[in-house]
Amino acid sequence: MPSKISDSVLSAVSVIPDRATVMIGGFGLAGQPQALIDGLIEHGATDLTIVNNNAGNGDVGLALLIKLGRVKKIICSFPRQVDSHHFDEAYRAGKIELEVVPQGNLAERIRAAGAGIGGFFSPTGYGTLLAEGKETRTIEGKNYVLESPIHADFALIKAHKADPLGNLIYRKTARNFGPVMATAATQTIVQVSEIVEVGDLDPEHIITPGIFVNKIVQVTA
Amino acid sequence: MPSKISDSVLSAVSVIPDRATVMIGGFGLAGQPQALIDGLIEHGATDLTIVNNNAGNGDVGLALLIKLGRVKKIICSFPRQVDSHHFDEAYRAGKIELEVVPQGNLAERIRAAGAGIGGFFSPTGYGTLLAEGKETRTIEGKNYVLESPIHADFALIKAHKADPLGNLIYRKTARNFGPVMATAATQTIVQVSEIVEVGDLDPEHIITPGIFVNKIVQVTA
Amino acid sequence: MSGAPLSRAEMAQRVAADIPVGAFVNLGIGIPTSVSNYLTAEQEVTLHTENGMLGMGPEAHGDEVDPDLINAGKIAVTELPGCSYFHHADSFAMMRGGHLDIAVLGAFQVSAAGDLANWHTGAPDAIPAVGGAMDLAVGAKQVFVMMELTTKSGAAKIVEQLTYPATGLACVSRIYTEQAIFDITPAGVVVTDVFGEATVDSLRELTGLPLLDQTA
Amino acid sequence: MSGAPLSRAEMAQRVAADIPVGAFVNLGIGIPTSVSNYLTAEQEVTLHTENGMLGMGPEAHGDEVDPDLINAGKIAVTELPGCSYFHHADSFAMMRGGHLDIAVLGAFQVSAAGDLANWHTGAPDAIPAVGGAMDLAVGAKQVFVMMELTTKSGAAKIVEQLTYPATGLACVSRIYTEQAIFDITPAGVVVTDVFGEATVDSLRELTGLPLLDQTA
Repeated sequence: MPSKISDSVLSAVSVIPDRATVMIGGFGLAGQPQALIDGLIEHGATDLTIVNNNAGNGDVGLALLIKLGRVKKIICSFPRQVDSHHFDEAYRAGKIELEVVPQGNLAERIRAAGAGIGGFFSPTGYGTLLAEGKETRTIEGKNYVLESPIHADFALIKAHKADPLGNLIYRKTARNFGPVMATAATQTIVQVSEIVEVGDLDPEHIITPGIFVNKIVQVTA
Repeated sequence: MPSKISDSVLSAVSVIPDRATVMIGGFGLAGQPQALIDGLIEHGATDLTIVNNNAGNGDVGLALLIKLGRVKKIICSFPRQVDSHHFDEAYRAGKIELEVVPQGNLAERIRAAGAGIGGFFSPTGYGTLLAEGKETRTIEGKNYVLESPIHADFALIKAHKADPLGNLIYRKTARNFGPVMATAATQTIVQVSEIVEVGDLDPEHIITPGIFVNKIVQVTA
Repeated sequence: MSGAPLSRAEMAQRVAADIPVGAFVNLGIGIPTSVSNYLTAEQEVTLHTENGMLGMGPEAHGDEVDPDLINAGKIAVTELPGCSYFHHADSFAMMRGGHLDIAVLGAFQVSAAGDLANWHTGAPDAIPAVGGAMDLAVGAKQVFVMMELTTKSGAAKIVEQLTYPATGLACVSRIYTEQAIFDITPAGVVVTDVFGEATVDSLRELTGLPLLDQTA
Repeated sequence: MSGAPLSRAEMAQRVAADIPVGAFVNLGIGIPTSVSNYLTAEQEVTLHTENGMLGMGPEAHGDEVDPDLINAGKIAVTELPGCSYFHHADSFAMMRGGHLDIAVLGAFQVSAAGDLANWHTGAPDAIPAVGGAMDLAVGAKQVFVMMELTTKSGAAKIVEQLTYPATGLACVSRIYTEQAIFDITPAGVVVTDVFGEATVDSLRELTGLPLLDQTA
């Protein structure tokens, strides 16, 4: 079996073609795979659809990817931030398509993709602008909106430790979107702080089993 | 806050009224809350709807509950076993209602109840007897069956360790249905091998957060 | 009843005092966060943050700051004993499955039916951004709103019908403002407390709503 | 091509040999379980058991037996280094989300279109019991079936249309029997190997199907 361990960020992300759908983990800076995003920028893939909770901050990472015109569409819950000026500019200029998804629907739609669910009735967003045009249904007296899975070609996530099989553990609230994104992408590429031996991670503590992981790159802070 | 720790099995389960829907964890003997089932038998509640993977084995536990005529309906994936004679007899005599659910749909329907999902499209069972009368839909060329959440009044589960807040860890494949059942019941009662101090369980390793747990009983093997 | 309108701190104090012992609570970004300053140890309240934690402790300072441990407002926070971590889907499942007792949220408007508007000004050039607001609105057993009763131009923010885009329908149970506290009930909007110079009549005039009077 | 029909052990050996290096595999209860005896360390195959484990090791004996560590057949098993545990919903999500490469299952019948029947005899007095069969049928990227080619009364179990209740539709990719190996393809059922005295013609006669011949 070819090793899942990549020796460079660039070689790990260079498989990502133009027009790919790419999930990027993280909530704020916690769990954000900064090195993988930098690698994606260097690699140069364009016309990307990005799935992330936000739409970039400041002048680096996802914000830079947007500034460089590489992002065709973004699916996120909260694009507008004090320092999301690159997104704001691209959006106002009509250069980027935006799908705003309530954060819980975003997480659940990603999980649904990984779990083989064709769609689900969510209570979130019923009666709001974000449910316009979507199928709704009243079930046992409660109102729901039909939500569809979000699949991706690639997931770029950050974990704390990995073993060579791709088993992952996370750290504190940096766990956030990582475990569900890992299940929803055809290929999952993980930035980790430390690679340990097979057997070093307690089987009870593994959050993402290696079946969901394709490539691991160690990035020391 | 009243303590979640019960000093006896009987006092823990004595809140279960007749006609309650009760989920019982376990797959085979692993994760089966034997003491809580014995307590439920002693307590005497009847006309119960039971949700479990099976329909009892031998002459004890769930099988005895069925033999005693306390179970009105059972929702499970695999009732027929070499030693499910009490269920078989009750079923053939028309004394018990049976809803057979594919095991993955059973787990996902329980999760859906805990997660506030009104229903979901599952690929499992499409075109089979178990989907008869259910709504179906073709999504992106694949066929699905609409499945509904399974809620319960009580969940009786077994875990390895608990802290007084109800945080739980499990052991090996005894984890099985416990974590999802804990989320889907109005009250979750847990049989554990050991109760530890608050703070003794690593926050990264907790599988069921205490928010899902109402009562804990220590049962030493 | 008397005295001055409530300050923001006093509003937070009132909300904190109304949270039952042992409750699981999510405090929204902004003013609601300050409620945590007034929760007592005896209340044994467990705070949820939707980015994946139960048992969140106070804001982190100095050496306590860990970039991997933040709240939904992206502020560094701390752990309390007995806390736990989980991923985003599990965290929102916890919220939407009705397991949290109370969510405390800010608002632009609340309707007499308990409809909440707090995510979008409706301005034509505004970039929409919702975060977890819609999930919180429908998920918690009770939603408490904390807000000023009026806009800067003096219009009431408790209204017959929302004019801002909705976050969730019929989801708010109670509204804390500097002038009064309101319960949304099947019978209508009830005033339970008034502060400063506000009276139930002055509130009726301000809101144009047939408020019910249950001030003591 | 020649020699005797395959024994069960030989069938298991053939299946094992066809599993690609690094695959994630679920072996169904019964005969399919024996495939594990013929997987080599070099294949680096990871076994999934739907009751919540990846990286399952061989059957446990003596002191190794732990009642908390069993497989889907409720047999005590062992851990391999790098194994992991997860709950039932996560385990079936893994299966139904298409993450397993191969499921090996027993069958009563398989149709020419790859429909699988392995959960219910259809007998009017039979108590229905499905377990994880329907999830395995639709979840894995490929489903391999291992079965005797004929019933005790000599009827073919590869059929034009199922007469037993279906477990899943168009889900089987390959069928291993003692007489031959069959691939289910868009063009039809293909015979890739014959054993003992079987020929493609004798199999056509037995099954009544226009089998395609790709025996070497």
